[in-house]
Amino acid sequence: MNNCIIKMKGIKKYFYGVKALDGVDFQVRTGEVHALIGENGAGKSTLVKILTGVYQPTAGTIILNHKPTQFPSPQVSQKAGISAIHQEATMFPDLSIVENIFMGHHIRNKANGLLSWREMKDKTQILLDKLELDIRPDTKVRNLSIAQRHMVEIAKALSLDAKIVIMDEPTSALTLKEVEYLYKIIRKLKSENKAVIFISHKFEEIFEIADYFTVLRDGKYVGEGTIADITVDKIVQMVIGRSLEQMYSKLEAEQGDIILKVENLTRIGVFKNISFDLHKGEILGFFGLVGAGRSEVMQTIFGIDTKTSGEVFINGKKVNITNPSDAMKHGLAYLPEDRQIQGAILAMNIRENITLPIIDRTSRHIFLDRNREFEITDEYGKNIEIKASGWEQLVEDLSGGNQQKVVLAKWIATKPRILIMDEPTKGIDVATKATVHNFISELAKKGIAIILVSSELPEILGMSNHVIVMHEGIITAKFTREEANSKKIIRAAIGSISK
Amino acid sequence: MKKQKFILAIVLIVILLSSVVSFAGAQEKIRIAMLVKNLGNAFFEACRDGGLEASKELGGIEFIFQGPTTPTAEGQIEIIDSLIAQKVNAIVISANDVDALVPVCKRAMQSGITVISFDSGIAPEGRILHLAPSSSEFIGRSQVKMLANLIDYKGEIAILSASSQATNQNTWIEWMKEELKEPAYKDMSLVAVVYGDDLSDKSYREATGLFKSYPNLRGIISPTTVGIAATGKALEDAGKSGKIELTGLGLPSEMKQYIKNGTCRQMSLWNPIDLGYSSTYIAYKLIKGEFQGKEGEVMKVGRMGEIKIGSGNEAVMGEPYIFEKDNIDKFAEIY
Amino acid sequence: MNKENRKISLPNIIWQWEIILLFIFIMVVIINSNLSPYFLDYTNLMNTTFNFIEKAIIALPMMFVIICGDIDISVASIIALSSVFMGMASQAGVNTFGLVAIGLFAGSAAGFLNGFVITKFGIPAIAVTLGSMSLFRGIAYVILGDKAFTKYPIPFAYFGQGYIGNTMIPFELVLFLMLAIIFGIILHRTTIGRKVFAIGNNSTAARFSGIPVNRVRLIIFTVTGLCSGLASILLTSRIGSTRPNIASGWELEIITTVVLGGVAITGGKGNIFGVVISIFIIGFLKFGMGLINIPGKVMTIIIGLLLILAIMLPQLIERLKPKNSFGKVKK
Amino acid sequence: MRDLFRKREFSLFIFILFIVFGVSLRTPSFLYINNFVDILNDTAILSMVAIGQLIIIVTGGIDLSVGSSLALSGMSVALLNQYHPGIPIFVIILISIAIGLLLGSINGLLVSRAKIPPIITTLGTMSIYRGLVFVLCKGSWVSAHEMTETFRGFPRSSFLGISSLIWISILIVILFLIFLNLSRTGREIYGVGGNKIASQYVGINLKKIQYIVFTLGGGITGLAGFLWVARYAAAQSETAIGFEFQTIAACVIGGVSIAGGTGTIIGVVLGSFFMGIVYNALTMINVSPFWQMAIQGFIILFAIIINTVMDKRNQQLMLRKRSFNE
Repeated sequence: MNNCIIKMKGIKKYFYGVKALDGVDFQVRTGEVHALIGENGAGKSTLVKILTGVYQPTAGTIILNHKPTQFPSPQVSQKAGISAIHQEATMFPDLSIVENIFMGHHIRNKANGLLSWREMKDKTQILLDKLELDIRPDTKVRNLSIAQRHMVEIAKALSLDAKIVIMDEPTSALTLKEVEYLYKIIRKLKSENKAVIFISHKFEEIFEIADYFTVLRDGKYVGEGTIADITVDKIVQMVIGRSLEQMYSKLEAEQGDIILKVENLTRIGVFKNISFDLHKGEILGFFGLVGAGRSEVMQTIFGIDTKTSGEVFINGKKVNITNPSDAMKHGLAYLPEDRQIQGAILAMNIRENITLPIIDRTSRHIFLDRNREFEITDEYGKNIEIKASGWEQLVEDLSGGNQQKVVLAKWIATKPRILIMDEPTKGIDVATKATVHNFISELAKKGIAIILVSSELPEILGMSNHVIVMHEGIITAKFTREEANSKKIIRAAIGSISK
Repeated sequence: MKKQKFILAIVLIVILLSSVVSFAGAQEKIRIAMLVKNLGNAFFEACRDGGLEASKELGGIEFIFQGPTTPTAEGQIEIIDSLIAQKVNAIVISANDVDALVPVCKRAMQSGITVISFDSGIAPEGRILHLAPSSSEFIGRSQVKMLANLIDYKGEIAILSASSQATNQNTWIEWMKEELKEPAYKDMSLVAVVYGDDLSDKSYREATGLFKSYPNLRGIISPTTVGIAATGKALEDAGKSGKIELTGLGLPSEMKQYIKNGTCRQMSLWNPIDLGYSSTYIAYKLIKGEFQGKEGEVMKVGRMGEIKIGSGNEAVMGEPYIFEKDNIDKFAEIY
Repeated sequence: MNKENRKISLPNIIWQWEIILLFIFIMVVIINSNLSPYFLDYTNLMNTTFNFIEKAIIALPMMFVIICGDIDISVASIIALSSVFMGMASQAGVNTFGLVAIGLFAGSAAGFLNGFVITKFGIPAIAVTLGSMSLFRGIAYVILGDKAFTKYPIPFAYFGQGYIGNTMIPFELVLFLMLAIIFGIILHRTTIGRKVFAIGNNSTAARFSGIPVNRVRLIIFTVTGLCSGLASILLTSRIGSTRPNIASGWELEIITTVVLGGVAITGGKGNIFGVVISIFIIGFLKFGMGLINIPGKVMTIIIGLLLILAIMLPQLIERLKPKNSFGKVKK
Repeated sequence: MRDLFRKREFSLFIFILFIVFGVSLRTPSFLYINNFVDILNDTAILSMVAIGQLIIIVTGGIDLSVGSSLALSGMSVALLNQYHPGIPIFVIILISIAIGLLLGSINGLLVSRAKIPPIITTLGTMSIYRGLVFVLCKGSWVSAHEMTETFRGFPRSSFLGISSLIWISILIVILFLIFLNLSRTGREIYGVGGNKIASQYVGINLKKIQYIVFTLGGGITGLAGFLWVARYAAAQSETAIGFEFQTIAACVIGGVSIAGGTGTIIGVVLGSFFMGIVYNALTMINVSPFWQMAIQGFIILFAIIINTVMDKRNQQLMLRKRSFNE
């Protein structure tokens, strides 16, 4: 393979003894769109971060253009011609689009060595035009929508004129139209004989755009091949190590009375006129693209943000929830999307995390009762199968999946009647995912009303009794389990169903 | 391993510092501590020189010079506590607060330490006697007289003091106001009292503010070294030398520049070296029992001659000396 | 290093830090008693506590403030403000009991104002207290001008000058030790302490968990004001007079003490023992240096060095340890 | 144009005009050109050092040691001038900058290499440097007549009718405008402050940036040290005590976010100018000296609150605007 531009062999990466990557082989050729496939937590992002010099591999070799190389820093990697669109927000919110695109490699005037803003602005304008983005280059990123931010990220990667472009879930917040443009750009890059590493777990995208694939599972290399020679089913097998049907163990639960009723809930500039009912024992799925406003709706219901107008009823009674502890008093619990920032307190131990929302109940007056805390932690922690060396272990030393279990246990321990879960399986390994899904089903069976916010279509389809789809702050569709299918949902999510 | 290094580091620092400190010495000597308002003040540095002179002259004295980092009473109290703990024989204080030091000084006296104040006094219960450089009344009145002479008893005048909390300055200002009530000054009016907090930049700014707010200003009295020097500089910079007369109390070494160029034609001050000398001398003699510190007693203070203890156990050293173009060079060399 | 070892890593670090501090403390005592024969003297040691106990009393709530991830640089100004109000009341003939009430109230009110502006408008504490630092002391200047309040009722002097019974133990010291126990229990043994740690480690997650983050912060700032008021009572009583410039520069000394005590300036970490040891380290170090007549300005160099070296020490130890092969995943 | 109105700098500017107008009603002489030159002279040093403070705060740090390093470098050159009056003035200036750079780089090393949080590092060096001033001068002062005429006269020496003090501050403002807006490192300073993780991804060397800002800030402070002692013709161990809080206040009033990431030179210069006007106005309109500190504190608080409230309103407006676009 003489056109092999980069080759990684036996890459291992451990975080405090947790194996994120365990001997992964990966190679990419020029003029190829290479899909890197795997579940969340399979190790894709870690691999990307090693390629871009953010992480150093624990073991293994990287061969760039037939020469062994190391990427001790992002700069070295960039110089070697690798650019990436990272999954997390890697933007500078207070700076302009131009600045965000050129940060780290500003263009300098050859004559005097000073920055040439005009040239950068022009180039940005060209990039934005290419992506058909109608925004001024000097707009602050803070003022952009999530989708626009993602487009800027893409523009940034393109600006580098790299030989290898890595796209880590580039389409998660894009509309169909924008995705089409992205495809166009990828094809163009391919025609320029560049290598594109495309990370996605949406199979239709992979089959549309990729030439070759590599599959990872649980940090291990599973296999590779050309897209033309493989079927979706086979890839799915490789990715999850079992068939799709096994994944979602939805138990049918008896649906009871309406427990939560939301009417015309509005928060200006974020979402408006959100209305829905939630029954006891029901799992209500909320689908939408990143930035559709789902989390914001949930956070408003939970009292973290304030509503502009609208009503919330619990058990038929109008309630006024202004902060999370109000919400908890009404039997609400909210498992937030961002586990590490909103969910867990990483520098505290499992016991302290799990008992945090109910600390006033586990204590004797104001004095902490460690024994009781321990009992409660033991009860809920064992129930959800947290794997840890003890309840005094710090949460930051746990794997992502176990961290999520801690957060889940913490909310179950509040004995909620209504449980809102925002992306409960984001970034966790397959095994844990299954545990969490089972757990959700069991909760619903016990009569707990559940709102499941998710960006994973199979999860929504597999788990929900009803599905609500949001797009840019409004509800665009509601389906029953029977009506729902992926096509309808996606169409609603990209806003093509009118109100 | 690392801890050992750390001990080593600490030990080294301490050794280093104890070599800096020249005072630690034999225990047999009589130990007299001079405690000033704050460290890093040229006036008190000169007092220290006087104290050292007296110690040398009398012999057998270990002279300790101390002061807090900021001119506050609590800083001085902390030092007095450590002086009591060291069982020094005498403490000579220029106080930041008349009353605040009384409790701790009483404690010092109870443990057998001779406490006297100089320059800026402590209330009578807290000390045996106070050595004033000159009578407050005399200082206050003479300042006004000096300025009046410079401006022909006519026009607006202002005072630029140290901090509003400086007790001796405040007393002098009271006396200045008192003097201004005399009929001779009917054409003079005190328009403002401002505070430069003994910081050059603030004094400078306040002085500039005075010229601007009072276009008819004729004279400024600044009874503090930092203040008078900063005012001199401000006058010079604003081109007001000669238009606005400046006088006050200042160290000759700090004011030489402005006296030479006529910005400040006259100012006065007592000799801080003499002040330091006398107070140290008196403290020594009190320890030895040669002075009683009683009202009405006449003390023979070495080269200074006789000093009488007046009412309220306050002794006055002498009159301030007036500095002019002709004599400034000589004194600027000394203090 | 495996998980088992890391399990108790946090208490481990704190434990190590206390060991270091205790060690420094012992060094200070040994060196001081070698340098001056007057150091190891019961009466002297008791009397020197007068000079740092007022700061120590503010260091206790300051520990909470810093663990919360905030900072309060207005505490010394609050002392001046409360003292001025007590002085005014005293001139008007208010008795000792009334003065104490006024001092505590004025302090709490000032602290509440800080907390209110910080939490209501969401402004960083350092910016707000930078402003209120001038404002509070400024008000003291407005009221006092070039005067001083010196007339305080005789029983009032007990707070800052009195001893317990016939012993040589200062009342202030006993009060501080009691407060230290109370604050220690609150921090490490009650729900309030748990909430404070949660807020300092991750205020977003704390808020999402139903902890009234802003209310807790408001209370802490108010308590800091209250303790500053208490310190003001002790200081005013000790020196028997009020001037607007009292306690100037204390804010930074107090913060230094707390940080040296192992409280992370970024919040979320801290221990009452560390802070108490640190208080005595700095207090005794200054006393010892005072005994050999090191000028105050040179002492500040030593304390500055001590602060930086002590904070660097754990890292130096970490750096000397054999490198493990795992990278860091911290964000 | 509408953007202009929304800018903090602009609202601060309006606020300044408002104060100027108000004061001049009471004291017309406040409006004299001479007075403004004086205010400029008074704020020149503050705005320079505040710019040094700005670049540090933008990275998310803070420098509490500026007052002490200013005093230390000022005292050093004053002593140098006193004992070696022959040294030419430009060498003195270079030495003062060099001392500042050294002190700043010590801070920078402690922050970037030893990873001590900036506030603790500079809290420590603040005491250390201040103590060193005392050790250096042994408690005595360097006063006017001990300085050479060129040394003392330098800040006042004028060129085109403007004092070199003002020229130097204009030069610093221009240099740093260029540095912050037209150099990679300058932009990376904003990057580090805006998002540490993101700046790591684009290959910005955090340690290098931290070291640079503290060192540069120190360099400005060093230069300011010389200008300060020369301007007031006095070097004392209390020089510039508490100055760090003034520089931070100038930044905060000038709209610099204490959390890092935002802040402009123009804002800081206006912030310093604002402080200068307030100082100047307070003495001009005969406010009792006892009121000064309280009024300053009140104005700082007021400015911070207004800044924050305006910011929140702007964000609300932005959101509203976006929702209407849909």
